[in-house]
Amino acid sequence: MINKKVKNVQEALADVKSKMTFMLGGFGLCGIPENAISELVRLDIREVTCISNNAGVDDFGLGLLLQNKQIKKMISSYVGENDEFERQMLSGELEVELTPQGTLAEKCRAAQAGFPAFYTPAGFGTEVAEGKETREFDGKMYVLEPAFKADFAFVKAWKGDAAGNLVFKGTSRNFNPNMCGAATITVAEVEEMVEVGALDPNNVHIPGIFVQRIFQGKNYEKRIEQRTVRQKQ
Amino acid sequence: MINKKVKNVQEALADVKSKMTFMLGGFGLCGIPENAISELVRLDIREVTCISNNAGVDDFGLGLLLQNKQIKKMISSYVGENDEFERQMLSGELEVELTPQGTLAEKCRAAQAGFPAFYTPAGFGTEVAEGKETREFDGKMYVLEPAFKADFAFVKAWKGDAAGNLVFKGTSRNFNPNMCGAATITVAEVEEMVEVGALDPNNVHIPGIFVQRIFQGKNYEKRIEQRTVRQKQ
Amino acid sequence: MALDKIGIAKRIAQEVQDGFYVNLGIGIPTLVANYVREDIEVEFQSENGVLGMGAFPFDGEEDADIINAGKQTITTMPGASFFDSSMSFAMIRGKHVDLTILGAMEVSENGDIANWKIPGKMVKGMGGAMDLVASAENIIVAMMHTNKHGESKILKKCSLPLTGVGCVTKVVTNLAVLEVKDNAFYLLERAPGVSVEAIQNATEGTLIINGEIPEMAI
Amino acid sequence: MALDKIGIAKRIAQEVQDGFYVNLGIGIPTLVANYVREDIEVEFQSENGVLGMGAFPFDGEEDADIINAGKQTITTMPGASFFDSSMSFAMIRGKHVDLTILGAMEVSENGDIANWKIPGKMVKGMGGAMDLVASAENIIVAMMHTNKHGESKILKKCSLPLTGVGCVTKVVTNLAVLEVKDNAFYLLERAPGVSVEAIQNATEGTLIINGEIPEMAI
Repeated sequence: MINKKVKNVQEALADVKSKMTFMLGGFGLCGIPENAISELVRLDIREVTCISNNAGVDDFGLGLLLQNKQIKKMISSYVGENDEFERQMLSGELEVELTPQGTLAEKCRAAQAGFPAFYTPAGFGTEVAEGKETREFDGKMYVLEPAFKADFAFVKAWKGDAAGNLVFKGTSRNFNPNMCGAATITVAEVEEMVEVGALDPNNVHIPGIFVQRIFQGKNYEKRIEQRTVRQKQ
Repeated sequence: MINKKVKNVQEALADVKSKMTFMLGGFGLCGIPENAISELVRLDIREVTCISNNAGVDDFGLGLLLQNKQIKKMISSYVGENDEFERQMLSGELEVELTPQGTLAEKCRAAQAGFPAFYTPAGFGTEVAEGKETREFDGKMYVLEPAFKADFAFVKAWKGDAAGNLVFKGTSRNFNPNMCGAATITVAEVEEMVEVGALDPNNVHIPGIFVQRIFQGKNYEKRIEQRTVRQKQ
Repeated sequence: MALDKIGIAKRIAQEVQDGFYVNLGIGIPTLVANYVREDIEVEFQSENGVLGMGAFPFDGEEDADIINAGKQTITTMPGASFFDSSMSFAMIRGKHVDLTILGAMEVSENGDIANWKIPGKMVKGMGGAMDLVASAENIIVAMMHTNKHGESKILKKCSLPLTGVGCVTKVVTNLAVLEVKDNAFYLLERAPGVSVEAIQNATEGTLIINGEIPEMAI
Repeated sequence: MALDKIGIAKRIAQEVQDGFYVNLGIGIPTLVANYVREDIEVEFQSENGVLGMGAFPFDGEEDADIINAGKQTITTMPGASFFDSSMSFAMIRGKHVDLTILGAMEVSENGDIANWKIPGKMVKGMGGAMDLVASAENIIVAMMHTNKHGESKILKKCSLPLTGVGCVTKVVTNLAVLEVKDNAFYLLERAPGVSVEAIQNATEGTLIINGEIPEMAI
C-alpha cells in the first residue's frame, strides 16, 4: 500500500503558489473542499485560475476567495448565486469562461483519462463554440473541447484511507471523482479517515492511484443553500 | 420506479435476430453473460457480429457460438485461448477486428455517453491505425476511433433490482458497466435479484437508466480459466 | 384566463408518459414533478448526480449532501442512485433521458432557445442547459408568452445569445401549447378563456392555426 | 551463464521503486511481483480492473470473480479496489501507472516493440499492450535475446507488425540489460559470465558499449 496520508491541510497545500490553476470539486456548496478553500484564503495565494462548477456564495466556498480578490479567472458553468462574482465579472475585474456543465465534467475526465480533447454536441451554434473546431458525425454537429490542464485538484470525499481510496456520499460526489487525477497533484480531504482495508474494494469510487495526498478534514460546515422541506402532517 | 424486470432469458432475448451486432461483457470467462450466450445458441441466431474483449474458450462462453458457426465477425482485443477461433480466423471463415483493449472499452463508453468518436494514442504507428484519421495534440500522435453501434448489449452483474440498477463483484465488472446503455437494448442478467431499495444508492455501479431488461440468471458455472493457487504451509 | 406558473406545470405534467426518465430544470419545471399522474412510473434525474428524486425532506431530515440541481434539499425514492457529473451527462448526452423540461427567456420558430445570458446585464451561466438541449430529442420549454413589458418571447429569431439551436419540440406558456416544427409554432391548445387572437397578438414568430383550437384540460 | 526466466524477473524487480504503481504483462513480467524488495511499497495494477493485487489464493480459496489479466486467480491486498475497463485504461492512458513491464517478440533500436501477431501464423491479439505502450513513459521489456534459431530479437527494425512506436525505455534479456535511447541499445549490464562479445553477436541492432560493462547483481 502506497501511503498518501499527510498530517493536515497545511502540509497538503504547502507548495501551492500564486498564478496556479486549481480544480475544485463541488456543486453549489455541496461537496466542496472546505478545508482547502480556507487554507487558500489563509495563504493569500493570488491571481489563480479556478475550475469549479460554481463560485460559491458571497460569504462561503469560493466566494471567500472572490471577496479577497485572489481569483484572476473562473471557469464555471453557473455562477448565479453570487453577487460579488457578478459585480467583478461585469466590471471586468474577473475573467470568466462559462462552460456547459457536461463539458466541464468531461474536460476533467479527459485530463484524468489521458484524452487530449473530445467532441461534444453541447454549445454548437452558440457563443461557446466560437473560435472552436466543429465537425459533423452522422449528421449531427459537435464542438471539439480540449482537456483541462491544472496544477492542483482539491476534492472532498466522505470517507477515505491512507492508500488514497475515496468514497462519496449522495450528490456531494458530483465533480469530485472526475477531478481526481486530472491535475498534476490531487489533494483529497475527507470527513472520515478509515483504516486501510476498511473500504469494500467493490465500492471504492476513486482508487488511490488518482490521489497524491489525503488528509482528515475538520470543522465542516456543509452549509445548505436552499433548505426546502415539507411539514409532517 | 420504472420496472425493467422480465421473467427469464427467453423473454429478454425474444426479439434478437440474425445479422445483429451484440456487445457481450466479460474478460476471459470472468463476468460473461452465461445465460444470454446459452440462449443465443438455443435460438441459433446466425451471422452475428460480436463485440467482446475475448472469444471464450473452445467449449465455453462465446466459444460455443463459434463452434456453432453463428458468428460472422468478432471485435476483440485478445483471442489467445481459443483454437477454434484461431482456425476460423486464419482460414478466413471468421472476420476479425482486433482492437486495443482500452480502445475497445472506450468505444463502448463513447456509445453509452453520446460521444461520436474519440482520440486515443493506442495503436498509433501500427496496423490498427491504418486507414484511420490521426492527429497531433501537444506533440503526441492520436488515432480517431468511432463509438461502437450495437443492437443488444448482454451484461452480467452480481446483484440487480427491478429498476435495472446493477452492482458488480471483483474483476467480473470489467467491460460490463461500459456496455450498459451502449447498445439500443441492454439486457442484464444477475446472480441475485434484490428488492428495490435494497441496494445502497451510493454504491450502485450502473444506474437503471442504462438497462432496458433485467432478469434473474440461473445455473452459473463461472468457470475458472487459470486456477493458480498456493499451498498453506 | 392566462395560466399561472402552477397551471403551466400542470399542463406540462400531462406530457410525461409512463416509463419516462425526466430532467427538470430550475423554476417552473421543478413544479412539474408535483402534478404527474400517480398511476404511471416516472423517474426524475438531476444533473448534479441523482436518479430517482423524491419529494422535499421533512423538516429536520434535510441532508446537505443530498440536493437537486437547484441546490434544494431533496429525498430519493427506492431504487435511486447517485453518480458523478461525468456519468450524469453520459445519461443526458447519450439520450437515455426521455424528456427535458426547462425554462427560457426566448424561443424562436426554428426551435432555437435562449436562457442563459443577457449581455452586459445578467450572466448566470448555462449550467447543464446547453448539454441538455444539444442532446435531448424531446424538449419542452416552460415560459411566459411575453415579458413584463408585454413583448413577445415567442419569436421569429432569438435576440439573446443562444443556448441551443433547432432543438425545442414544444412550448407551454401561460397562454398556449405550441408545437415547434417546419419553422413555425403550431398552436395546439389555448389556456382556458384565452382567445386565439390574444395568442396571435402575443406571438411574434410564425403562428400556424389549423382549424378549431381546443382549450387545455387541466 | 545466461539468465533463465526467473533471473530476468529478478533483475527487472530491481527497477521497481518505492511508491510505484506497476502494470505487469503476461509471462515473465508476472513473475516480477515475487522478487520486489520487501522494504518498499508498490501496488500492482491489472488492466482487467484491479489495483492492489496480492499473491495467488490458497488452494480452495480461489474466486472465479477475482482474476488478473492473465486470467489467473489472484487475491487482493488491503487498500485494493476494483473498477471497470474504462477506468482501468484511464489509469494507463492518463499516465497514473508508473511502470509497465511486458514481454516482446522483437524490439528495435528506436524503441519500437512487436508482440501481438505473426502474420498468417499466430494472432492472439494485442490485449491491453497497445494502450500500455502508447501511454506509459517507463516501459521495460522482458524477453529472450534471441529466438530458438539463435536469431537476434534486438533489431535495427522490427520485422513483425508493431505494437507501439518509439516507446521502449529498457530491455532486460537473458543476456543483458539495455537502455534504449538515441536510436541505439546502450549496454548497461551483462548477465553473470556472459561476455560483451557474446552480447554483441546476439544483437542485430546498434549496440553502444561505453567503458567497462558490469555484471548484473542478482
